[in-house]
Amino acid sequence: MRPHIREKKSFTFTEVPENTSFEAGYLTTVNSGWRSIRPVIDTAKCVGCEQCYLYCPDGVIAIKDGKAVIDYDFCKGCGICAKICKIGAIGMEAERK
Amino acid sequence: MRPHIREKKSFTFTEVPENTSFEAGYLTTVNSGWRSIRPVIDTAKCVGCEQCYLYCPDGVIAIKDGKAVIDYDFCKGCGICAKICKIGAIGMEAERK
Amino acid sequence: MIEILWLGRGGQGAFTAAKLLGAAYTIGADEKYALAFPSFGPERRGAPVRAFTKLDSKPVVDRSQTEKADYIVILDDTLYSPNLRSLLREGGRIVVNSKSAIDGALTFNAEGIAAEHKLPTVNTVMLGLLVGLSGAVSADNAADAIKGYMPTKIQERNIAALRRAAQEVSE
Amino acid sequence: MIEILWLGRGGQGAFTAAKLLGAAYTIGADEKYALAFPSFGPERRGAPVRAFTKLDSKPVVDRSQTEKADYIVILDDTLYSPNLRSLLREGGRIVVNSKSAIDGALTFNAEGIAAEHKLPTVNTVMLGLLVGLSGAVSADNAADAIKGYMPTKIQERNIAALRRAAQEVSE
Amino acid sequence: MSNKVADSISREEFFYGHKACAGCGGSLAVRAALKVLGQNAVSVLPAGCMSAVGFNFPQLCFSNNSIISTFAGTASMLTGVEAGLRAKGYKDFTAVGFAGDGGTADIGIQALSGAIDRNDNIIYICYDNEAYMNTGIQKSGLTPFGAKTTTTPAGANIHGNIRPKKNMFEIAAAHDIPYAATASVGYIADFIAKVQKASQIKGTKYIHVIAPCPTGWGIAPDETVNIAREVVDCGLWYLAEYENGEFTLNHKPKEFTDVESYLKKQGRFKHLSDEDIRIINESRDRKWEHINKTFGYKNSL
Amino acid sequence: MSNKVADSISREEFFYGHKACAGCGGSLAVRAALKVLGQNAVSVLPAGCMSAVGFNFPQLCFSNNSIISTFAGTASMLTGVEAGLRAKGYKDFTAVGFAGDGGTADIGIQALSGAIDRNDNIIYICYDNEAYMNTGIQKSGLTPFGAKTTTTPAGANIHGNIRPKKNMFEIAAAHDIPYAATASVGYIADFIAKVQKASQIKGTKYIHVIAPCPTGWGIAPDETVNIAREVVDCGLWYLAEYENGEFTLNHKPKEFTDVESYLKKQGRFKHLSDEDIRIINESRDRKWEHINKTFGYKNSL
Amino acid sequence: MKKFLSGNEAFAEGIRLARPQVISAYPITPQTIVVERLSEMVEDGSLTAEYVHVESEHSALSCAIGASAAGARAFTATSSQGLLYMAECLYYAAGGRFPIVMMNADRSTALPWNIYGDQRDSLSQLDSGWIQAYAENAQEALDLALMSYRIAEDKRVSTPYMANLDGFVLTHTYETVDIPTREQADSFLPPYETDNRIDFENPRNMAFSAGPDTNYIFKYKEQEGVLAARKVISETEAAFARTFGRQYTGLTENYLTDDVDYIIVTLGSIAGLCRETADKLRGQGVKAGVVRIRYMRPFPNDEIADVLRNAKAYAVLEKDISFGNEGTVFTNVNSALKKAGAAVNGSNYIGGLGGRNISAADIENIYTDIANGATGVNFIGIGGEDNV
Amino acid sequence: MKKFLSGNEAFAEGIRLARPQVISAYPITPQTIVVERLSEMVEDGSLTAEYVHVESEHSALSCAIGASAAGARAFTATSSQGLLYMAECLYYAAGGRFPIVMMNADRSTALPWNIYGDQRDSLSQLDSGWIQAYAENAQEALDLALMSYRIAEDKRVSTPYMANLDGFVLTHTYETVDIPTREQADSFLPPYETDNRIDFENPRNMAFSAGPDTNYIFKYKEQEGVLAARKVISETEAAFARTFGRQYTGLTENYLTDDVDYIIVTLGSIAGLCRETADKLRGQGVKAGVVRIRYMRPFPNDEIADVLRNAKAYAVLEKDISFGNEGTVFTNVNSALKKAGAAVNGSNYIGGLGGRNISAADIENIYTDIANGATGVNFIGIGGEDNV
Ligand SMILES: Cc1ncc(C[n+]2csc(CCOP(=O)(O)OP(=O)(O)O)c2C)c(N)n1
Ligand SMILES: Cc1ncc(C[n+]2csc(CCOP(=O)(O)OP(=O)(O)O)c2C)c(N)n1
Ligand code: SF4
Ligand code: SF4
Ligand code: SF4
Ligand code: SF4
Ligand code: SF4
Ligand code: SF4
Ligand SMILES: [Mg+2]
Ligand SMILES: [Mg+2]
Repeated sequence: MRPHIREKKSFTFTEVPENTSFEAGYLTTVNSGWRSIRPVIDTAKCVGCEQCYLYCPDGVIAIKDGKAVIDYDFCKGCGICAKICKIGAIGMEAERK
Repeated sequence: MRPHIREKKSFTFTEVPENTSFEAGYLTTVNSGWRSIRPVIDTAKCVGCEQCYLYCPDGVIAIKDGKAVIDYDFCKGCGICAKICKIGAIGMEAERK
Repeated sequence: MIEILWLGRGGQGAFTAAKLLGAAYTIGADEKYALAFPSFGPERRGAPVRAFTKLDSKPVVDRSQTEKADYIVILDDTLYSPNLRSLLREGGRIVVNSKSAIDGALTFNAEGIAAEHKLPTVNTVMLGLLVGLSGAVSADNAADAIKGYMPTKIQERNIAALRRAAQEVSE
Repeated sequence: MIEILWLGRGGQGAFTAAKLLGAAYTIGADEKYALAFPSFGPERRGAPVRAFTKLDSKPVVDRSQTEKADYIVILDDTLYSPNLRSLLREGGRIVVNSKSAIDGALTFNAEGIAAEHKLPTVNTVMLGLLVGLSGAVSADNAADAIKGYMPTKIQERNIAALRRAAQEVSE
Repeated sequence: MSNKVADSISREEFFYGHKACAGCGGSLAVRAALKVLGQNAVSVLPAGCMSAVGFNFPQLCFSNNSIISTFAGTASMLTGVEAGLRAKGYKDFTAVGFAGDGGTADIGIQALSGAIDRNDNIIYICYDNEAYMNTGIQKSGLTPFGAKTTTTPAGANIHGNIRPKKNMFEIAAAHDIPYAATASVGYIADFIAKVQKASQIKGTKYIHVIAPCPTGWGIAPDETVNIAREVVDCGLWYLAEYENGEFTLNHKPKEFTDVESYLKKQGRFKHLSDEDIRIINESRDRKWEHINKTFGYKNSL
Repeated sequence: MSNKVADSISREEFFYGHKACAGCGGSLAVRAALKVLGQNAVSVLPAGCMSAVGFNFPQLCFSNNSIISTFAGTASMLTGVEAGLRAKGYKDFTAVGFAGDGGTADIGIQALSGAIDRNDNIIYICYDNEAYMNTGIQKSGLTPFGAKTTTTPAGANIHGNIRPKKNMFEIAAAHDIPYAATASVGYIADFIAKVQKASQIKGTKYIHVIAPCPTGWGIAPDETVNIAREVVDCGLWYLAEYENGEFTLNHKPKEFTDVESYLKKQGRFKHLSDEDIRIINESRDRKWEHINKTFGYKNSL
Repeated sequence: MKKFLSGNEAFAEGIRLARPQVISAYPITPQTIVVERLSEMVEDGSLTAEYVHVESEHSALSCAIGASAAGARAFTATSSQGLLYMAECLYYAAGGRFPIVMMNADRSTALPWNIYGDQRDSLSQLDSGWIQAYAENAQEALDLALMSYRIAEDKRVSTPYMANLDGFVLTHTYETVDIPTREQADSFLPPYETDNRIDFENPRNMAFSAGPDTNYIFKYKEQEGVLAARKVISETEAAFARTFGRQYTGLTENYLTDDVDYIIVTLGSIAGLCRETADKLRGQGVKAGVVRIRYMRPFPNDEIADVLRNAKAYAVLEKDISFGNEGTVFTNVNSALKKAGAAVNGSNYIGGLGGRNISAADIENIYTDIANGATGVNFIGIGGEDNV
Repeated sequence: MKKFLSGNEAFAEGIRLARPQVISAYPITPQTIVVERLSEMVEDGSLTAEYVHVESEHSALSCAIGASAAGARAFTATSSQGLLYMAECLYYAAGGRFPIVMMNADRSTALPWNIYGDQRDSLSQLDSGWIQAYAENAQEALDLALMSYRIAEDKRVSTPYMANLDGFVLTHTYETVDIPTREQADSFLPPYETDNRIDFENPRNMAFSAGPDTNYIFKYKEQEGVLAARKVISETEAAFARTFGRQYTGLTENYLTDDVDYIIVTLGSIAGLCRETADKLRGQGVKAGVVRIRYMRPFPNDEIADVLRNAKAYAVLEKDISFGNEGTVFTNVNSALKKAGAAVNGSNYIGGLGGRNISAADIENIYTDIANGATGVNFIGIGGEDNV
């Protein structure tokens, strides 16, 4: 299973670990707030070549049913995928304003 | 001048330096007590080739008037000079007993 | 004491604005004291960051992050959230760079002004707005601060933008 | 308390002798305590070194170097000096490995005994002499100490040399 | 459409939700390597961007067992982890380190050199972003000649860093390490293949991967991969391996792209004079002369 | 009868009255090097035999300016001394370090690597006695395969040290240092010539000199020079230089003397089995294959 | 000239004016800005110095020691992990009596990792033989930079000097700072002259060994050197006041302690808020006061005892804990009082660990607590979870 | 089985019995014998462990931390410069709560260089979060080696443990030592179990960062762990007595303190001579006593105050000085008394620096001195040269 955002985000005195060891891959904050632009997949164009998946530094692209899909919780909008996709199936759009 | 043994060997409270810096090459103890055998130069044989001078780890051999001479204060009697001297001008003799 | 909370993204110059305000406030004045500091932490480029300016007539000794601000200045409207109101002192105001109106906040098209002056960031524009709105420092002192703390070749454009923004709100 | 000061050169095994004596003294005995230690320092092979053994019927708590010894045992006569007498307790004795007599010291040709037993060093011979002279430990216990603390293949020769030396002085 | 490279590595993500800058090349390197090594990888990361962005309790971004080491201690902690797990009876795991250029070539080189000397069974990956980035872009031993950093400012008197880049790959090779390789995140398949190969060799493995840092290099976040390719294409970096005492070049650009164009794309090189660029070109040519003379060749791209 | 080598160096003694063991090879190396560099040499020595035997207040055995550094800090202190003297306006001096194998290849490699990387104007001489001698003969990164030390005991289960010797010379060369060389106190003229050469080159110089330790190697004190020759003659060590990016061999024994005979003279190798010796022979041959392939040749003996 | 500067920048300005000849630089948050600014000054020529990019903090200080042994004025800066990584060299520099100046940005130490300001780093190195000063604000930081060399290099002292700035809240916080002129600075601080150096006329052997017969004498003289700083600091501050018009107050700074019941003893940048709180409480009729420790070494035993002995209670507020005991400042203060035979009640407040904020309310609580007879070791923010 | 062993050898025997799984070894006088003996045990098969020849002490402890993080029992040993060189890792291990055991051979620290025994090395690292024990003789050294893991690994404690042996006078001095059997040892010390480790079923992220919001909680828990050792040490000593028949006395060991006027507080191997001197003085009608501190961390505040409060005077005799103040043990003891409101007169004797001998006469002088009302900091062997 892909890492995901957890419900429990804050830790009381007793919940803070006794040592510096804790569950691997425990996520409490998303990165979506980092984006000012977002990648959008044109599923019509996407051929599922997985180049974007391989090069995304954040690992937020997966291929589902032969098409790239993005986990917008953690995509930072860097735009690498859009440049990597040779056939232009990814466009960068303004986040919101 | 070759380093030599000094008269002043012990240091009072005020003479101990304020920092860890002191006159270079200041010698207060000799090494002659280390020897159980001593190198003796056969000046008749010695041709002053300086090989023993070059290889003595303690630097206690000098060439004076074309012949090797040894500073017995600091010679440790290792015997390297005797082995180096190809013409056998150095013999090792028991120190005293 | 007047406290200003600045919100921006790493690289947008929110902290520069915070610093310029502090410098402007204390220029040539003896009984004026200021602190300015960024939010400290391992934030990276792209992450939202905060900065703080505190202005007072006596030395500012509380070096902790502002908990109740007189002004919250937001350099990027994606960072606006209604929760921010809890950080506002009574009578305090939120100023946002935005093309559209936001309920409970003053919005300005700072990007527009910045673009007019060929500036890649809106920080001095937002500073100008704050100067105009708060009157905490004069536009002249703010311009002097820019002269003292920004690279020479971009001073003029920033000063112009700042004055333009300050005027915008005094009008 | 009996205190023994050992003098030798690095490599001659003075400290081993000091240790063997301590071990021998405490073997199987409940109310016997010993300390043994070398002189500490950056001495190199060839340099004169010292070692110490302290024997007592109660725990030995003074870990400092012996200032007044009951016996000074010298493994190499080039290390003998009359000044050593100042380190001797009243009635104390100096024992030297030497072919020639030395005023104020007991000399023995330990090298001879060592050679008889094909030993490269005289340390166990000197230990044997001390054992015989002092009676502080029995030759049997000293032999046991050698068994406990020396490599198997040299035990026999060392024990024989030790017994021979001990006998030499009891004769 | 199936992608052989993608199929050769895990579909799981092991470095996720981290706070690296958008477009960070280092995070791409770490992500890709862990997808090769899988869930039995135990990662050791010293102080540096990757640990700083990945381990802020309670936001913990590694899905595999991972631990931060002291800045100097990547390799020595790897040694301990590997020895400890072995002592506990584990066999099926890979101890892998991810250290930055500063953590590798400067403060960490003692421990790295020691681990190679012992031939500890570990993989050490240096993600090279050519400066101390986590502390705000200071010169490291791997900062290239001419680069402006916050401790090698470029002004009228000094044009940025005056020293060339230390050659960690050849230094590792001079230790007669079982396996060493260079890579670039711009050629991810090559990097992935090298991590794969390393995971199958016993003893110490060293992989040096160029991982551009948009923040420190002064490029747009979406330029990371392109610039990581260009540094190889213009010949300022090269893809190679060292194995069984032999060097092998893995990619011989038919013709180098323009060095100046590579440099001038980046904020850190903007100030370079023609003379500076001539020096850089010359040193590239000298390097390639050496490579052509002493390296074998086997294309891997 | 005049001796050209003796005439080429100072008649003064700069390392005198020290407490090194009789026949110590390290002290011979230090003595000879200082007679080349003369009274304006500033020596930096880390913890190790040479500082331990030379600096016991009030017995101070260096006649030139000399200072002990921390064990890890030879090169970094050299850097500071050189920079400080330069800042004070001095021009005519040589900052020279004398560090043991442990102080060089293990704990000191970070600072050494850093100094080479900066190309600081210093000479770094590693006197290699192949173990931590000052603390009583423990294995270092430069202890050769098979050697018995107090931390690599030779018994029924393990035959002494199981790892080969780190190649510091090639590691220094991989830094693209202006000058690096290997030497042996057995061939003192060659060593002296190399120190002389180093003193005339600007930038960082590294000289690695084999300096047998009778105490640690288990040989008679008068065998130091002979064994230091034999290690070269039997091919387990070699005399070479690295300069302008090129390796040069300085001495090609016509025929190697017997490795076993070299080994069996020494207490530390007494226990070696035929198989162990076969491994050593093989690795020597492999090394020489590499040397013959990649080194130039210029006889210096 | 007045400028709006951060603590780090102010310190760098002070160092520029002090003309160090060798600077060894290694980055670590929150110190890095200092060496960045210095690199710019060297580039633009406003400072003439050898700027060495070292490969670690151990090398940073080792290089500075080498430079000082060459007779040059040396500077370096660090923080936290870096301070610990160079620990061996701290003792080395002090034992060799090399008057190096180092800025330390006070920061928490791992584990857990944390880049924020507490004082466990420098306080853990109290025994190293360095003079330790703690600045309260950017102006004092700059002034300490200037005074540091004069104090450290004084022949009676010859001791390295560590100037501590609270991480972020001081190092990264901008305030107005008065920068002296080059002329003023040069008139205040003469060039470094020493015989503890390499000398081609009179060659030296340095940093040697000393056996049991003399070692303790070296150590005694080292102790004397640090203690002599007590006098030299006050002389230097007097000269500083003459030149620059700002008067400092020696090893401690007292506030409202003439007629006082409750005193907070603290150090660093939190002192201002303590004083403000004391003001507030005075307004409410509570006789509150503050002692700010400016120097932890030499330790102001008498200064502290003299003030605290007449109070009803004191609290030591510190960003530090010596695990298995209490805050180190508390231990030192208690010893001072014990020796002075002062029986006044004291307690310890551990705050600000890992950068946790200490608020005005926290400080007010401390005063209330000690007025109510509190004792023992208290972690601000933790209550009742367990016995400490 | 009784054997005539040095302190180092005895400690190595204890470690063999404790079955460490990873040993990282680096030489330094006077510790080296320990790792030499362990290498022989690994070679001859009497100990099964990964023996790692590390390249420095920083790596030694870093490696041990890695091994502990893997869930293995880890051991290393060092001294002096080595302890300082690994300082960063000391804090790291403690903050991560890794129950590593390390032997430290107490030795002087440079400059000047000196290989002899004083306690400035370990005492300078009191704040590091490690439990610190000081052995008096070889038997206690061996016994501490065995007890150390049981204390450190106790879930309530989870704290690294430093066992200190005085350099040379203990490490290199031979005495009779009783070596327990393998069976006894195994019954006393269970294997190490922890969840503070790499776990392939339940992957962990370890040694992470914690910001201002939680960092102080980690630090508080770290403090709790060290303090919990107080109880666990006494439980462990009780169990040790049951298995091996030797009873230890917790954080301190008192001698003739029931009806006492003059007390020397000290630590390490000099305590025996202090007791012998106390005996002698008792014979002369002087009510002399000795408190030996066995653990500096956790610090025995109550134990010390309880005994000293009824005396007429005490002296703290220590091989340590915190430059610019006084001996660190003195500071700690004074704080304990201050907190307990004990007004008894105390003074500080700094002895044994750089291996200088402390003689029976020196100790007798201390008793005489304090009976005469001595105060302040006194360097044994130095008198009247200057004020300290
Ligand atoms: C001993 C020590 N010194 C300094 C630091 C501060 N520090 C943390 S990360 C870092 C920079 C790391 O640079 P690099 O290794 O290149 O990794 P990057 O940040 O570029 O990924 C520094 C200097 C530290 N944590 N420990
Ligand atoms: C940090 C530190 N660790 C350990 C030591 C102890 N030590 C001093 S000299 C030495 C051995 C030196 O070995 P090497 O460098 O080979 O020189 P040699 O003694 O063989 O001449 C050691 C381990 C030290 N002084 N400092
Ligand atoms: S690179 Fe383009 S075509 Fe390929 S999977 Fe991604 S979006 Fe689809
Ligand atoms: S924009 Fe960047 S983070 Fe987002 S999916 Fe594309 S490559 Fe990944
Ligand atoms: S080697 Fe022989 S011949 Fe030559 S100088 Fe020496 S003694 Fe004379
Ligand atoms: S015996 Fe050794 S020390 Fe003496 S002169 Fe000959 S070589 Fe030199
Ligand atoms: S600063 Fe550079 S290396 Fe660090 S996280 Fe950002 S992009 Fe990556
Ligand atoms: S032990 Fe070896 S290296 Fe050290 S002084 Fe003796 S002979 Fe020289
Ligand atoms: Mg980097
Ligand atoms: Mg060596």
